[in-house]
Amino acid sequence: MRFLPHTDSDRQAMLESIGVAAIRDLFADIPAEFHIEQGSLALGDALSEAAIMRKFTRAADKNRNATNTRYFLGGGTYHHFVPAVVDYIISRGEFLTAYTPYQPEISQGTLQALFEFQTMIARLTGMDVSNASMYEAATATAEAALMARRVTRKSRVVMAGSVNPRYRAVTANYLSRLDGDYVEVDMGCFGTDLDRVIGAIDASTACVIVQYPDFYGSVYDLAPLRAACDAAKCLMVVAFSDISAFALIESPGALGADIAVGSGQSLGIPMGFGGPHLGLFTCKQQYMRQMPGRVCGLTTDAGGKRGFVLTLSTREQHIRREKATSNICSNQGLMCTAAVTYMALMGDEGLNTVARHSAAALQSLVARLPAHVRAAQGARYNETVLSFADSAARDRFLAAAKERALFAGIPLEQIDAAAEPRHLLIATTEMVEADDINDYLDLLEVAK
Amino acid sequence: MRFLPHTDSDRQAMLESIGVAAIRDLFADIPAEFHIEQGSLALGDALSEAAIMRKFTRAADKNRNATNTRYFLGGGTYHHFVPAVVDYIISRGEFLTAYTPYQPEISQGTLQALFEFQTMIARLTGMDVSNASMYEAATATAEAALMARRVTRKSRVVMAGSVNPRYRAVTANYLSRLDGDYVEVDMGCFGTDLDRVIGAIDASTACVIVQYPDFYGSVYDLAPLRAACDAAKCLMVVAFSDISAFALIESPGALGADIAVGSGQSLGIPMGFGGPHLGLFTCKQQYMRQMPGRVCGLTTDAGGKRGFVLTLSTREQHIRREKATSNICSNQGLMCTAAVTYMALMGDEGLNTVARHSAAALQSLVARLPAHVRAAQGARYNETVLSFADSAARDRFLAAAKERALFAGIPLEQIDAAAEPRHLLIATTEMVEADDINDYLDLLEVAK
Amino acid sequence: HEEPVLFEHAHEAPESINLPGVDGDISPELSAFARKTPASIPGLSEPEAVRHFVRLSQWNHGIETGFYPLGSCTMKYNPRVNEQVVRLPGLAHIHPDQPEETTQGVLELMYELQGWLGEISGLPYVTLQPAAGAHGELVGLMMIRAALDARGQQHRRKVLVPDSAHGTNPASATLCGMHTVELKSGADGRIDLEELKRHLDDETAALMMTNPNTAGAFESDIKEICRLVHEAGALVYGDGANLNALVGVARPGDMGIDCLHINVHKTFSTPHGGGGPGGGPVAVNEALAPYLPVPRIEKHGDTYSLVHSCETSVGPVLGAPGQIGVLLRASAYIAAFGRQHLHRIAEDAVLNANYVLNRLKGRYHVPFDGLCKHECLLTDEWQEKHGVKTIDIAKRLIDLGFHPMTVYFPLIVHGAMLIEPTETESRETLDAFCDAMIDIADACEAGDTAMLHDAPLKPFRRRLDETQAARKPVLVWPK
Amino acid sequence: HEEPVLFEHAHEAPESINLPGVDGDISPELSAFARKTPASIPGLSEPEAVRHFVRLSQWNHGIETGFYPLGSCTMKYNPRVNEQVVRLPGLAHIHPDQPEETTQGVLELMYELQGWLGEISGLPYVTLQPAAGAHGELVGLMMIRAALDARGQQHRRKVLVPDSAHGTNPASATLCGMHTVELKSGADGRIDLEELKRHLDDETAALMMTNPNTAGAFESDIKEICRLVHEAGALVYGDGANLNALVGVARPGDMGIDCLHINVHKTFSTPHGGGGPGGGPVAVNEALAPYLPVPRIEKHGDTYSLVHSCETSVGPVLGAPGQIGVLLRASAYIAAFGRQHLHRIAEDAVLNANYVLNRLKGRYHVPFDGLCKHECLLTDEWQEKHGVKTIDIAKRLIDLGFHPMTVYFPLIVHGAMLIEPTETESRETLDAFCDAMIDIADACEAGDTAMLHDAPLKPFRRRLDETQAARKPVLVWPK
Repeated sequence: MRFLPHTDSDRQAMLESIGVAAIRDLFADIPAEFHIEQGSLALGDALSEAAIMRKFTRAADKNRNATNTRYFLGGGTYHHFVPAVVDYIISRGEFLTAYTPYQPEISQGTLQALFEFQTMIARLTGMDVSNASMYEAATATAEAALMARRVTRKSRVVMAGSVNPRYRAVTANYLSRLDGDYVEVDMGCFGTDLDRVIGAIDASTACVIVQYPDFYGSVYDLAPLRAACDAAKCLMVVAFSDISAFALIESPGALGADIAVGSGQSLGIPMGFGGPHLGLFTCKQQYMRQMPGRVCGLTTDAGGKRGFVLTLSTREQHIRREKATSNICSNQGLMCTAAVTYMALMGDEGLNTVARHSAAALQSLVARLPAHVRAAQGARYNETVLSFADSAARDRFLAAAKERALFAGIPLEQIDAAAEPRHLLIATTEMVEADDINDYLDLLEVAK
Repeated sequence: MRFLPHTDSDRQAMLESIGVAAIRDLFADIPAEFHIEQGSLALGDALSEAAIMRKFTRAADKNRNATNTRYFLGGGTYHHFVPAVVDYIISRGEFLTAYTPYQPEISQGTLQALFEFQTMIARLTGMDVSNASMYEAATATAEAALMARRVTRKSRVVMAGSVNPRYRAVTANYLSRLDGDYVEVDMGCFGTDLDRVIGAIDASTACVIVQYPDFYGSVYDLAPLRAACDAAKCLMVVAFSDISAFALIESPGALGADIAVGSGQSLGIPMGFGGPHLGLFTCKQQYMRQMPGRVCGLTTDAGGKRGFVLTLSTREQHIRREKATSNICSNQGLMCTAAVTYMALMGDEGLNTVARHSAAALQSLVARLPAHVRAAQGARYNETVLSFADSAARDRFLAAAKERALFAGIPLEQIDAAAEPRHLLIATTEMVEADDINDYLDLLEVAK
Repeated sequence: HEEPVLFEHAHEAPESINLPGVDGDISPELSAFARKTPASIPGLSEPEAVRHFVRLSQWNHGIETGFYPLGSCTMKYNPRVNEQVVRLPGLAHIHPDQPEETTQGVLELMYELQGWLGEISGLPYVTLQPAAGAHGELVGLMMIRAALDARGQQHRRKVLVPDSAHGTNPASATLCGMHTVELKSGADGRIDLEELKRHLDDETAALMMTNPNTAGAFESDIKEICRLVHEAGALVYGDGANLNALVGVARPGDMGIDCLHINVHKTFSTPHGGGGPGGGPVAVNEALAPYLPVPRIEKHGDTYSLVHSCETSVGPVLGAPGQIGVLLRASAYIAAFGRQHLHRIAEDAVLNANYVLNRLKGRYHVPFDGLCKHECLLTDEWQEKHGVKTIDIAKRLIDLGFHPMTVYFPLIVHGAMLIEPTETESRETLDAFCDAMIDIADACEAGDTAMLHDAPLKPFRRRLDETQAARKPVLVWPK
Repeated sequence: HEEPVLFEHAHEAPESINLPGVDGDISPELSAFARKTPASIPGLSEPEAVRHFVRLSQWNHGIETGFYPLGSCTMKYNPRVNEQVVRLPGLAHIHPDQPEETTQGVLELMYELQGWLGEISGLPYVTLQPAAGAHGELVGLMMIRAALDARGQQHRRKVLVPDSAHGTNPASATLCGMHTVELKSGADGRIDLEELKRHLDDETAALMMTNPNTAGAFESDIKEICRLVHEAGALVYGDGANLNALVGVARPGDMGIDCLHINVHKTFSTPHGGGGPGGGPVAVNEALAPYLPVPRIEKHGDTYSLVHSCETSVGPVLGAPGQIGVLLRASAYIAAFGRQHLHRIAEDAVLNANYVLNRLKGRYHVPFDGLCKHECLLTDEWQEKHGVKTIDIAKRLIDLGFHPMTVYFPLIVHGAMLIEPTETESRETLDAFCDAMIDIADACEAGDTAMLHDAPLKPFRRRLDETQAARKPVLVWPK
């Protein structure tokens, strides 16, 4: 086994030093009935490295991917450009194979990268502080609800129906085992009707959760909600799925969010069939000590030099155990390094270009839609819903597009079980070229 | 441009500091008639990184490659297994982006790796010393001939006709502009007839160059040649194309070679359409100071610690100019790092397994050949020549095999213009599986 | 050399990266929402960005640069081929919602991994979804709770947790709407059967246990423990953080554990990445299988699919099918060992831990006697007499070229030092580490303790002031 | 921490890597030739091997870790996307002798690159084959010689080489069966027209010149130089090592150069790799085109092919079509700049060199006045008065965090220091470097020179004894 450094004579010498005759003697404290016979497990044969590459290459070749197919898919996962530098940096063993930086003196690389990450995420979302990541957006949304309950000492959670159905489902699931109400507000449209949301707020409400841009790509004014939350003394939680938006449109922080959570997958992380992605968690300064997850902070060393450490750990499970703000331990450290590398390569200008191109591609497509396909109305960032005459028309189009190496969208009911099967959730990024849009429009002919 | 760090205001400030108004003023010493208009060169449009990946991916997809096709191709380039670790190590910027280690204090990584490389190559070839690489095998063979002329102060070079035709052609080309005879000895078979070679030696001969295993994969006893060289006071130069052989069969050094040169591509370096590969150059200790190329040696630092430096540089062009042992400057440094990493992962046992599997695959195939296809006789390592009834039969087979994702061999005349077009040069490595051989044999049916 | 924080870079951003896409107009409706002030993300040229992050990386210790004996963290070598596997375009650049017939390859691999983890754990029904160990704990407890509810036992909400447990255990119970009761460990650091019996009642939902426990000792009473818990109508949750001691040698499911999470970033070598991503698949027995979360990966005929709805399921627990890239690496690790060699992981891991224990036991206090499994527990009791504490020993190890062991955990002993060498360390390295530990013990006994208190002196930074960081938190660079 | 030489590893090789393939018998004939004693290649487990080489890498300076102002070496940033490009399986894992219809993609890219290099150099006919700059020189001289021979001028074997030239120039001439005559540079470091005329005769085959020259100065008389050489019936060979000063701004071919090699590992950013692999394509004008080596990459209709035979060709010079992986990277670099931006390479490179020259010229002796191109030349004349030499300045720079400049080259000045910043360095970095140089000059003037003589003190090793290494060479570890 190429991963095991011992020779048999090493093992023998070590056993002698320990004073036992055989390795199995070291397992004498496990009752004999539980010892399993060597080689008896129903696993595959041991594979050489070459065989492993062959096996996985064959499996990978069964999947269509974004190097051979055009993607108009969103819904929480986006095909944005990933610079080669990002992958190189996170492939370096010093980042890749490091543990959580509990020993700061020999972890300043990870820690400074986390600090830079937190700063950039706070700036991009317009929030005061960011933690050092959550698993992904759905669980981050659930944790935001829990945090709002801690902050407000109230328990009712109001969720807009235009939040990504997966974020809603996970949040509802997390809350279902705890005391307190959870209310989802039906929107009745492919957008966010804030009047309905505001109407659901009451005095027991801990927070209202909206998505911005919402699940359907809609962008709208959060000011009325901010006012309503102030009036009800509840927190305004803003979820987001494609953070690239905030290089173009006003940030959740500028619009008054108390907590903003979402996905950082757009920041240099491949789609990867859904993970590992990057959950983001940001909030106002005053709520900092109620945040879940790890946080990196600035300090000085014994020689007076600037340095970084994990901090506020008294919130965390390894110290506070059952009273911790969350049970989260391993989070998405390496993805933070990917995101900060990505953002450093992009800067304001690059991020803005990503957002402009993403939005412009959608606009270019929507503006030229034929009469038999309708797009949802109102301001959209890079995602919208197309409606077809019926599901047959839509599915004809999807099949034709797939044939032409183009994934034209996600059948809405695939994510939102309640949706009619004639709608299509579509997303564009800077990876969509003008020709792809032309092809898309041409293909729509079959949906007539 | 993402590779240029200056902003325009940086440039302006720098120009002011220099005291010129515009960047083009810095080119005032170039006559105006030679200034070309910006953007006037017939190059492509500037491409984004994403567009570059797309462009090269499309081109790459037009090539069939070893992840989707079985390779029975050799002739100097072999599809051996390359461990992922090798690629990782040579991708690390500290190795990849370093210069030739002229400043040893901050180049000990490269230097120690080179020293380890030289040691391993010397051990594997059975020679006393190795340099720190040549471009590739053909030019290394030519340089061996030149070195033999320096050592012996004689000028005639005898070349066996069973040396790879490309090594022969380049050597002949190098020698053609210098005084002295160059003689190629026709073999009359797909192997090496040492009697003929020995017959070509005379008193003016500087060296005899043979290949072992030869171009046709033949393995033979070099003892008679060693005796003949001793008698004629000329050097015995042994070329090789797949160094993996020497983990299984006797090394050139053990058989008395004065100089052994060849390719190290088999040591963890992908085929890469022919390059960059790795030229190897080894010799006996007493000829060390006549070697071409860079050499790394052991020494101590000002604090008495062990360290490594490039040494024997007085042989080299930057010191000796027109009297240098060679004009070589940049060589294949990174490929040495690849090879030493590969060998460290393999060790004696792994290298031997590579060689055994490579040879066993050939044996398994040859032993089961149908009557209408003949293989060359005698001991072969992992390469041999198959002969078909006629070129039509051979080409039918090649076409059928290609159809079944199997490159069945190289038409011999493609490398050796003198060969009849009914022969096929085939090679096997440890990447050939038993099923591939079965398929190969099945496919031979069409050559009936 | 110091590397500035990105926000300190003196110069303005150069021209940005050249990006693909449609350089057209955005809609007028969207323009109305334009961001008013830029985010102030500093942009670097590519050469500068690479140099910045490469230099930062050089201040990190990683498993590739040195020994990492962190107890209960299983810092083993992370194979490089696994990094190639996950970067195959057909695995990296695929969307979870693209047509299922275009993702059969990845689904097949995940389905196979489910089967393997079921086989290895002895608990055949597996969800790959949980994103990390703690997440797996939550999901496992959800399933236990659902099973009890299905039996009409909504009153069972008490979770017993030994005082040696990871902090995630009680935290996960809380998150699952349950409450915990701490079991005091016995004198041997193991679960005390009497203590257990005292707390088992008809409100008990589960015992959460780690086996081997965090003192590195196997809970030899495991069969009796499970019997008692089951007899009381509760279930046994296994924390798989220490599975490296058992893999291929014994199976938690065979011992009576009902539900186990598996930290693939420990046992199956997926890289820790400076704190994740991890992966915490949960394996359960047949009784708990109906409650597995959705989506589930199922095979019908020759077709693999993600099944999103199931009435008995505890529901979705993540917005994705799982941390696929992490799981792929785990699958590749298991494939490399295969059925022939898998047991050798545990064997060499346990051999290494006992070797270290044996070499150090005369020089450091060993709180619990006997064989250890994949990790061994020491304390600073003997060094404290010389004024040297666990923290000093840990920091001195840094100067000697090693990452410290896990310190001050488990909480059941004073000044704990928990050492886990894993199967991928050589005897040379173990000896060098033990020599360093013995040097430190020597220094204590010789009274040569100043360098221990001042340590570390060699790395880029000396001891950092954690109190200052927590009192006045500065979590972002000021604008 | 010290990292042992591989052969010092204490323990025997563990089980080797698991390899694919046919584990069958070899032929009895082959068995007769079995190696009698193993080669003694130490085998490491994968974790150990990775750690060994990662640690070694940490003792290297690279362009990714810091500034590398090596004059005439053009150490610029090496784009990471280019590393991805060459690793595409369809480019990495292809055999040069597989059927041509299965390699059209790579041939197309190479054909395109030939055209680009022809366009950039102003010399439209290009061979990509030469493996490095020196190899390109040899191939260029072969072509010049062939052209002269074709004119019946077999007596032209004299090559004029300025004394400022790279050592490869005369060495290449020797290898091509020619002899060199050294031209003494003029007082301004440039070619002296009178000296040139004195040596031009009907035995002269070529002038080999580098423009800008190795003092960083443009040979402004280039037109007259070429006219004189051509008038004498000889040809002008251009050493393209310094092409970075001209790329996109001016073309050697337009100036009268007949033949130019291009170091793609300099101008076009392919990584130096600790000493290669490089690439030295040669571009020539129409008169020399018939002599290009084989194989050539040609396009006929829509098909690309390798043409192996051509009567007028100088023949094959390498066993392969070229260093394809290196050339692909160069192609990607040119594509990134494209026609719109290519000139900015030379512009920023020349700006940076003049900026450094301007900042340092009051503190270091500048042997040749005026504008420099992409590199600037200083000497230690002023520091030598304080007992400090170029070597001391160079080694002190290491302690200050920089790789030294090129030292003692060109040979035409005493104590040369040749500084080439390239276009990929920021003003911040240039300022930090200049500040360090000024600090050194200050230290000399203040007589604070001990630290200069002792330098370097910070890196892993202090000054190494090169004399000892050369006197008693130890090139391999003893068995």
